[in-house]
Amino acid sequence: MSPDLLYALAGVVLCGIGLFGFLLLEHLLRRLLAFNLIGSGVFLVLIGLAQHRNGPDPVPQALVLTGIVVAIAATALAVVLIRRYYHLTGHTSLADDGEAQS
Amino acid sequence: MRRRLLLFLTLAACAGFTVALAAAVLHAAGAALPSALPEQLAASLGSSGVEHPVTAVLLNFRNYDTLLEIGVLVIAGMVGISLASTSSLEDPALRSSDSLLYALQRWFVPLMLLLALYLLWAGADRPGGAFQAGAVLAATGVLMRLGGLPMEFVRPGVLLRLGLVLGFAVFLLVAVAGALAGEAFLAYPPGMAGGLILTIEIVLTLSIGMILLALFVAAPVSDEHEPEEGAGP
Amino acid sequence: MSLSALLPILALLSSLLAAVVIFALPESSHRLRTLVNLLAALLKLGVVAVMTWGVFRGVDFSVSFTMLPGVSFMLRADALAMLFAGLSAVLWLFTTIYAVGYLEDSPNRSRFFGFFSLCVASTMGVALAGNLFTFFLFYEMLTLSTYPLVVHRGTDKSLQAGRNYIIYTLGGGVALLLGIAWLHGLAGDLPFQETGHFQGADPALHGQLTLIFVLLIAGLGVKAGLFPLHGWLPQAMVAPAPVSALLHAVAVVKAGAFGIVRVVYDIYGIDFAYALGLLEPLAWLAAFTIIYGSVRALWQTDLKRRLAFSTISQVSYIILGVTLFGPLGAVGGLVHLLHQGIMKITLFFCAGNYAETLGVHRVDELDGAGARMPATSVAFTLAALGMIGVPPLAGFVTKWALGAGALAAEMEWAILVLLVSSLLNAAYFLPIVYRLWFCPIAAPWPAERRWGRLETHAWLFWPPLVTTLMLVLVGLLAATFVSPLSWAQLIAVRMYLP
Amino acid sequence: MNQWLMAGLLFTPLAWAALSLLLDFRQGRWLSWLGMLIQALVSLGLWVAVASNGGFYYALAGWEAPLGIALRVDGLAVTFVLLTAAVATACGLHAGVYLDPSKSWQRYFWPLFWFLWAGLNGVWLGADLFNLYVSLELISLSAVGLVALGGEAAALRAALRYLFAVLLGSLVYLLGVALLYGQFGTLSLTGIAAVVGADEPAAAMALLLMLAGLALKTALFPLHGWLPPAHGVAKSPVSALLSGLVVKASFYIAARLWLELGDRLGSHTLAQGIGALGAGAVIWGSWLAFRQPHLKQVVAYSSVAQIGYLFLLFPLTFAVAEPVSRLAQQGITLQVVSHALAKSAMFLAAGNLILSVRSKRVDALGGVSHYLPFSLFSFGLAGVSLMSLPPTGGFAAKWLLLQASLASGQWWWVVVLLLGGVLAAAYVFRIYRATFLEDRASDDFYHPPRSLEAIPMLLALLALGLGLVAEPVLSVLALPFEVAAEVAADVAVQP
Amino acid sequence: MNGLPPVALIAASVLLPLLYPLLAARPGWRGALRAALPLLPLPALVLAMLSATPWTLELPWLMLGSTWMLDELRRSFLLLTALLWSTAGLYAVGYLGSEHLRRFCVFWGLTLAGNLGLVLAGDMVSFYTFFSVMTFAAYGLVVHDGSDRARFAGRVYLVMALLGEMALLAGFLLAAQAVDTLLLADLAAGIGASDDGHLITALLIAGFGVKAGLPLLHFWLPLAHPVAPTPASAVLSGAMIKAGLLGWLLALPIGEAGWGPWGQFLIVMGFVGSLGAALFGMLQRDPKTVLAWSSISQMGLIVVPVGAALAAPGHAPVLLPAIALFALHHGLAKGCLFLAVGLVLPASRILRVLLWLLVALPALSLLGLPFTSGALAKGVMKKALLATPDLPLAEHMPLLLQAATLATLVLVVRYGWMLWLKLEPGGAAACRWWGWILATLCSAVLFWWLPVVR
Repeated sequence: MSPDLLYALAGVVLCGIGLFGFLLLEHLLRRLLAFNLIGSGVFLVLIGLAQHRNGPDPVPQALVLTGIVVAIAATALAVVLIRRYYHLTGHTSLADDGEAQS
Repeated sequence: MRRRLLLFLTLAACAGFTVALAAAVLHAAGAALPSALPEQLAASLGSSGVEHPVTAVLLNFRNYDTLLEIGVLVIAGMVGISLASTSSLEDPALRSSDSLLYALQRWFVPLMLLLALYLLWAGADRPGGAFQAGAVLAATGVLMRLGGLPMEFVRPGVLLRLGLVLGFAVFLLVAVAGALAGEAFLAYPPGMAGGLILTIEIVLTLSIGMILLALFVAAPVSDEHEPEEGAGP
Repeated sequence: MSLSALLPILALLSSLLAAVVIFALPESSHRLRTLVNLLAALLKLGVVAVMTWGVFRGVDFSVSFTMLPGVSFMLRADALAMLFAGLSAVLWLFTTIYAVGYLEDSPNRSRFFGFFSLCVASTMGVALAGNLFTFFLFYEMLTLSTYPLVVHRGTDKSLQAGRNYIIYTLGGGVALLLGIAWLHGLAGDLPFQETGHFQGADPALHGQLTLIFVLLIAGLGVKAGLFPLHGWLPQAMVAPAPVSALLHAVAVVKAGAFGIVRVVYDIYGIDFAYALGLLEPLAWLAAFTIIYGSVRALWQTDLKRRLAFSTISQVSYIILGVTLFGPLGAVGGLVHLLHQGIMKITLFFCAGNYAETLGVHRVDELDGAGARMPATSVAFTLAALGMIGVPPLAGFVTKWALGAGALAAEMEWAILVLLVSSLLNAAYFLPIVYRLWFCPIAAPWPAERRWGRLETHAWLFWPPLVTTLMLVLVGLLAATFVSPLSWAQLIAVRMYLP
Repeated sequence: MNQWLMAGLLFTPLAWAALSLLLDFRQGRWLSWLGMLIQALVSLGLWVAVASNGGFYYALAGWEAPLGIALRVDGLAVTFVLLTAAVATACGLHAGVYLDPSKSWQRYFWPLFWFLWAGLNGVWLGADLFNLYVSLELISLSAVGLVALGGEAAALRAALRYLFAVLLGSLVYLLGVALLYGQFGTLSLTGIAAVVGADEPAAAMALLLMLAGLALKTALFPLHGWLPPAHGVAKSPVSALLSGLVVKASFYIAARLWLELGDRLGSHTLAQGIGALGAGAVIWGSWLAFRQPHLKQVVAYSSVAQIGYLFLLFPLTFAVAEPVSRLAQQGITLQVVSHALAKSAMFLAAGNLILSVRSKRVDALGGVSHYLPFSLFSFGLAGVSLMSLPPTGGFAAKWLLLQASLASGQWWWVVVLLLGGVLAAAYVFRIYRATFLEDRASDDFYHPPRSLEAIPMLLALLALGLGLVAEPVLSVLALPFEVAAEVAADVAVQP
Repeated sequence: MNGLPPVALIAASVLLPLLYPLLAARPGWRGALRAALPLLPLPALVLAMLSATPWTLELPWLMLGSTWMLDELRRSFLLLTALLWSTAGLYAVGYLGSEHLRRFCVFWGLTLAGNLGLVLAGDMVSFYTFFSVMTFAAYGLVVHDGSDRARFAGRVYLVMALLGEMALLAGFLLAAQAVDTLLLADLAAGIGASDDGHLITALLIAGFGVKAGLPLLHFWLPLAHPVAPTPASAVLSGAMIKAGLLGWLLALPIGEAGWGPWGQFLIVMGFVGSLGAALFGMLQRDPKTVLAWSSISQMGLIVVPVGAALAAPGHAPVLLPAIALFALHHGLAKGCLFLAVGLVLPASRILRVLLWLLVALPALSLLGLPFTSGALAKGVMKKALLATPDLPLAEHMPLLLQAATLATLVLVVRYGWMLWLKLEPGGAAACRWWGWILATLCSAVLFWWLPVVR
C-alpha cells in the first residue's frame, strides 16, 4: 500500500466523519465545518487515488486547487449568510424553532 | 430516545458509507488503468508558456475551469457585499488602538505583501501562483482590519467592485482575444502564452485578495429590509 | 397549401382567432366583441357549408403534419365529421346570439366569450380530428375551455359544480389517454377510417383490445354522461343557460358521444367490435342509462336539472344506435346526434328565457307562463314533444330509425327501452307543458323583466324560435337530401359499404 | 462560423456579468437587454448550425479532450442552450420591470443573473466531469445569491438551506469524479464511456455517488426539502429561473452520465429505485402542492413533482430496446423543455398575481380573474402544460413516456404518469377555483404593467406550442454526431 | 292514380287547419280565429265529396317519404270527419266564451288537422304522425275548462293515449321491419307473412283500441268525452273515436288467412263492450257521460264485423263497406246527440217540440228505426254478418245483435231522460243552433246523398 493510497483512505474516513457531522449537527457554523471536512476528504481521495497510480500528477493537483478555491468561495459565502442570519434572527440553526419565530 | 436512535442510525449509515467508499477506493486503486494523460501533459508542457505543470494545467490546459472558478469567487464576494449596505464596510467599533499591534503591523504588512509577490512569481516554475498570492494579500488585509488600520477602500463603491472583477475581466478579455484572433476561446496566441499568463496572474492576485478581504469585512450591519414580495409596490 | 387543406384549418381558426381577439379586447368594448363573435360564427358556418358540399361530392379535405415521432396531427373532413361540425357550426351561431343577449349587463363578458369561442374551436377540432390522437387533443382542450364557463358565475355552487366537472372529465381523460396510448403502442398511428383498423387482428390481442375498448368507452362515457359516469352533468347546469346549451347540445356531451361513434366505427370497426362481443354490453349500458336518466329526471324540481337528466338519457340514444349492429341503427344514432342537439338547445334556450325574463327556475313556478311568453312556450312545447318522440318532430325520426335498427339487429329489447323511455320522457315533460298552458298564473313572477314589444329580449327571443323551426323541419323534411337523416344514411352507407 | 458563435456564447454572459457589476440596476438593465439579445441570437444561430450540420466538439483553449476541456455541442445541448436563452431572457425582461430599482442591492441582480446563465451554458455543453462540477458551483452560488438578495431573514434561511444542500451535492458528485479519475485517469465523459467495462464496482460506486449528489441538487424526493422554501421565497423572476433552469442543470448531468455509463455501471435495481423515487416525488410533491396555503409554494412543490417525472428516464432507458430508449429520452427532453417554459411562465404569472392582490395567499386571489385575466390566463395555460393535457409540450412528453413505459412493459410507470397528471390538475384547479370566487369584499387591485403580463403569456404559449412542433424540436436531438464516434475511437485506442 | 284532384286542394285540406293556429299569434285576430272554425274542414269536405277515388299522391320528400291517398273506405271516414267537424265548428262559434279562446282554437285546429290527415295518410309514418298530432292536441280540448274533473280526465286520457301510442309505434316498427315498406296497403299481407305477426297484431289492436274504446282500454273515454266542451265532445265521440277504427281497418291483416283467433277475440270483445257499456251507461246521470258509454257500446258493435272480417278473410270485401257505413252513421248521429246537450230550451212550445223531435231523430237513428241512416247501416251490417259463414258465436249472433240493440235502446232512453232533466230555458247564440241543426240534417238527410251511401 503506497502512501498515496493511505492518503486516499484517510480522505475516505474524513468524508465519513464530515458526512456524519453534516447530517447531525444543527449549528450552522459546525455544519459548515463539516462540509469543509468532507471537502478535504474528497480532495485527498482525488489526489491520493490518482497519484497512487501515476506518481505525482499535476492534473489532480490543479483540480484540487480549483476545488479549494471554490470551496473557499462557498464557505465564505455561507459564513456571510450565517452571520447576517444570526444578526437578524439570533438563531444559529435552521431548526424548527427558528421557523416558528419568523 | 428517538434522538439516540437517530444518532445511531446516522452513525451506522456514515460508517457504512465510509466502508463502501473505502472498498471502492481500494478497488479503483487496484483496477486503475494506465493513463496517457501524464505523457500528453509532459509533451504539451513546452508550448504552455509556463514550466510548472500545475500552473500550466490551471492557466492553460484547463484554464476554463479557472476562469469559472474565479467567477465563483466573484459571485461569493459580490453576494457578500450585497448583504452589507452601509457606506463603509468597516465597522468603527472594531477599530483597535493598541499601539503594539500597530507597531507589529508596520512590520508585517510590507513583509506579507512581499511574500505575496514572491508567491505570484514562483508560480511559474514551482508551487505557488495567483491564488496563493491572493490569499496572502487577503490575509494582510485581514490583519490590517483586525489591527484597526483604516481601510476606506473596501467601501462597496464602484472602486471595490472594479477591484473584485478586475482579474476576472482581464482573464476574460484575454480569452475572447484568443477567439477573435481566430483561435479557440481561451486559447493564447502562439508565443504570447507566458506573458499573458503572467498578466492574468497579477490581476487575479489583486482581485482574489480583494474578494476574500471583502468577504471578511462584509458586516451584516444593514437593517434595511427588502419588503416581502407582494407586500405592496 | 391547397384549398382542401386550408378549409379544415380555417374552420378551426375562425373561432380560435375569435377567442384570441376577444381575450385581447377590453372588457368594455361590447359591440366590437359581439361583432367579432357573429362574424366568426358566420364565417365558420360558411366554411362548414362549403366543406359539407365538398364531402357530399366526394372531395377529400385533409391536412396533417407530424407532431411527435410516430404521431401526426391530422384534420380530415369525412361525412361523419361534417355531421358534427355542421351541428356545432349552426348551433354555435344561435348560441352566440343568445349568449350576447343573455349576458347583457353582466360582468366578465370578455372572459366568457373568449372561452366560449375556444370551446367551439375545440368542438370543431373534435369533429374534424382525423385520428384518435388529434381527437384526444381537442377533447381535452374542450374540457379545459368549458371549465371557466361552468364556474362563470363564481358562486360556491358553480365552483362546486366546476370541481366535479373537472374531476369527472379529467378522470375520463386519463382513462382515454391510457387507452389511446396503449392502442398506439399496439397499432401505431390510428387515422379514422371507415372500416376500422382491427379487422382480422391477431386473436392473441383480443384481450388487450377489449380492455382498451373499455378504457376508451369509460373515457368518452364521462362526457357522454353514460351511467355511472354522469354525475357531473346535472350539477353543471348551474352555469348560465347558453353554457348549458353548449354543454348539453353542442359541445361536451356530444363530443363524448361522437367519440364513441368514432371508436366503434372508425377505430375498431363495427364488424370487429361486434365480433369481439363489445357492442352488446355497451348497448345494455346505454339502455340502462336511457331509463335511469329518465327516471331521475322525473323527480327533479329544478327545470334545468330536469333537462340535464333528460340529456343523460337522450345522449345514450346515440350510443344505443351505435351499438345496434347494422346501418339502420347507425343512422338512428347519428341522426340523434343532431336532433338531440337541436331539441335540447331549444329547451335550454327556453329555460334560460324563463329564468331571465320571469326569474323562474323551478318547474312548479312555471304555471301559466304560456300566456306570458307564448312564443317561448310554443318552442318549449314542441321541443319537449320532440324529445318524447312525437311525430313529425325531430325526435320521432330518431326513434323510428333506432327502432328499425334494433329490429334489424335483432335486439328487440331495445324497442322496449325506447318505448319506456318515451313514456318516461312524456312523464317528465308533459307536466311542464301542462303547467305552461293549462295552469293559471299562481303568484307574481319571482323576478320579471320587460323588454318592449317582444315577450323577452330580442336576442333571447329569436334563437329558440329558429331552432324550433329547425326541429320541426328536420322531421318534416327528413326524406329530402338536405336533411340530417339523409346525411346519416350517407355516412352509414360509407361506413358499412366501403 | 461555429468558432464565433461559441465564443459569443461563452463570452457574453461572463462579460456581461463583469460589466453589469460596475453599473447600477437601471444601467445594468439596459446593458442586459443588449446582452440577452446577443445571447438569444447566438443561441439561435448555434441551434440552426447544429440542426443543419450536426454536432461537434469544441476544444477550449485549443487543447483536445483528455488534456484540455472540450465542449460537446450536440443537438441536445444546443436545444437546452436555446431553451436557456428563451427562459432567461424572459425572466430577465420580467425582472427588469418587476424588481424595485431603488433598492441598492438590486444592482447585484444582473451580475448574478449573468453568472447563472454562464454556468447553465457551461453545463449544457460540458463534457468534462470536473468542469461540470465548476459550472455547477457557478450556478449554485449565483442561485443562492439570487435567493438571498435583499437579506431578509426568511430569504436567508432558505438560501442557507439551499446552499448547504447544493454544496453537499456538489461534493458528493466530486467524490464520484475523484473515483472515476482515480480509476480511468481521464475526466472526459466520452473517454470514460469508451473504456469502462461491465463489472467495475468502483466505477459503479462512483456513478452512484455522482447520481446521488446530482439528485440532491435536483431535489429528487426525498431530498427535496430545500427546494420549496428557496423557490418560494425568492422574487418571482428568480424563482422562475431556479425552477425553470437551475434544477434541470444537475438533472441534465445525471442523465448524460446515465446514458453514457448506465448500461454498464447501472443495475436494474438502481434504475427502478431511482424511478420509484421519481414516482414518489410526483405523488408526494403534488400532494404537498395541493396543501400549500401560499401561491408560490404551490408552484414550488409542483416543481418537486414535475422533477419526479424526469427521473423516470432511468428505468425507461435501462436494458430496453433502442427505440424504446429513444422514446424515453425524447419524452424526458420534452418534459424538461416544457416544464422549464411552463414553470417559469407560472412563476412569473404568480408574481403578477401576488403583486396585484398584495398577498401571497391562495385564498386572497378571489376576484382576480376579472381584474387580471391575462396573467391568470398565462398561469392557466402553464398549468395546462403541467397537467400534461394536450396540445402542450407537457402532453407530448407524457405521451412519449407512456409509449416508452408501455413498450418496455413497465406498466407501473403508466400509473404514475397518469396519476401525476390528475394530481397536477388538482392543485392547478385549486388556484383557478380560488380566482373565480366572486365574494371578495374589496376591489382593491394593483395593476402591474402590461409588459409584466405579456412575458409569462409568451412563455406559456411557447410551452403550449411545443406540443405542436415537438417533432422538429426532437429531430434535432436525433442528429448524427459523427465527431463523437471519432473521439470515442481516439480515446479507445490510446491505452 | 286516375283523376288526381288538384294538389292544392289536398294540401289545403290538411294545411288549412294545421296552419290555422298561427292566427293565434296576435291577440287582435281573435275574431278571425273564431269565425274560421267552421270553415277549416271545408277543403277536406270538397275533396271527399268531389274527388274521384281512388287516387294516390306521392310525397317522397315529406318525413320518411309519404304517400297520401283516398279510396272508398277512406272517403267515408273523410266525409264523416269533415262534416262533423265543420258542424261542430259552427256550433263552437256560438258555444265558446272569450276565455282561453285562442288556446281552444289552436288545439281545435291541430286536432282537426290530425284527424283529417290520418284519413288521407297512405303510409304508416304519416298515419302515425297525424294520429299522434290528433291525440296530443285533443288533450288540450279535453282539459279545456280547467276543472279538477277535466284535469283528472285529461291525465287519464293522456296516460292511456301515450300507452296506446307506444303500442302503435312498436307495432308499426315491427310491421315496417316485416314489410320493408311504409305503405299501409302492403301491411296486411306483410303482417300475414311475418314471424312477428301475432305480436304486431296484438300491438296494433291495443294501440288503436285505446282510441276506439275497446273494453278494458276504454277507461279514459267516459271521463274525457263528457268533460270536454260540447263541440269537442261531439268530435271526440263522433269522429276521433273512428280514427282507431280506421287504423284497424287499414293496418290489421284483414283479408289474410290464419287470423281467426284474433277475429274471435275481437268479436267477443265487441259484444262485451256493446253490452257491458250499457250496464255502466245506465247508471250515469250526465247525458254526455251516457253518450260516452253509448259510444263505447256502439264501437263494440262495430268491432264485431271487424273481428268477423279478420276471422273470415273471404268476406272482408263485403264487411268493410258495411263497417264504413256504420261508422259514418254512428259518427254523425252521435255528434248530433252530443251537440244537443249544449242547447237550451227555447221559449216557444212549438220550438220546444221541434227541438225534441230533432233530438229524437239521431237517437232513433241509432236504434235503427226505419228510414233512418241507422236502419240502413245496421241492416247492411247485420246482413253482412249473418252472411258470413263459420263465425264463432254464429249460432248466437242474431240473439246477441238483438241484445245490442236493446243496449242501445237503454242508453238512448237514459240519455233522453237525463237530457230532459238537464235542458233549461235560456238563450243561446244562433251559431250554436245552426251548428246543431246542420249536424242533425247531415245525419238525417244529407246522409242519403253522400257519395259513399249511393
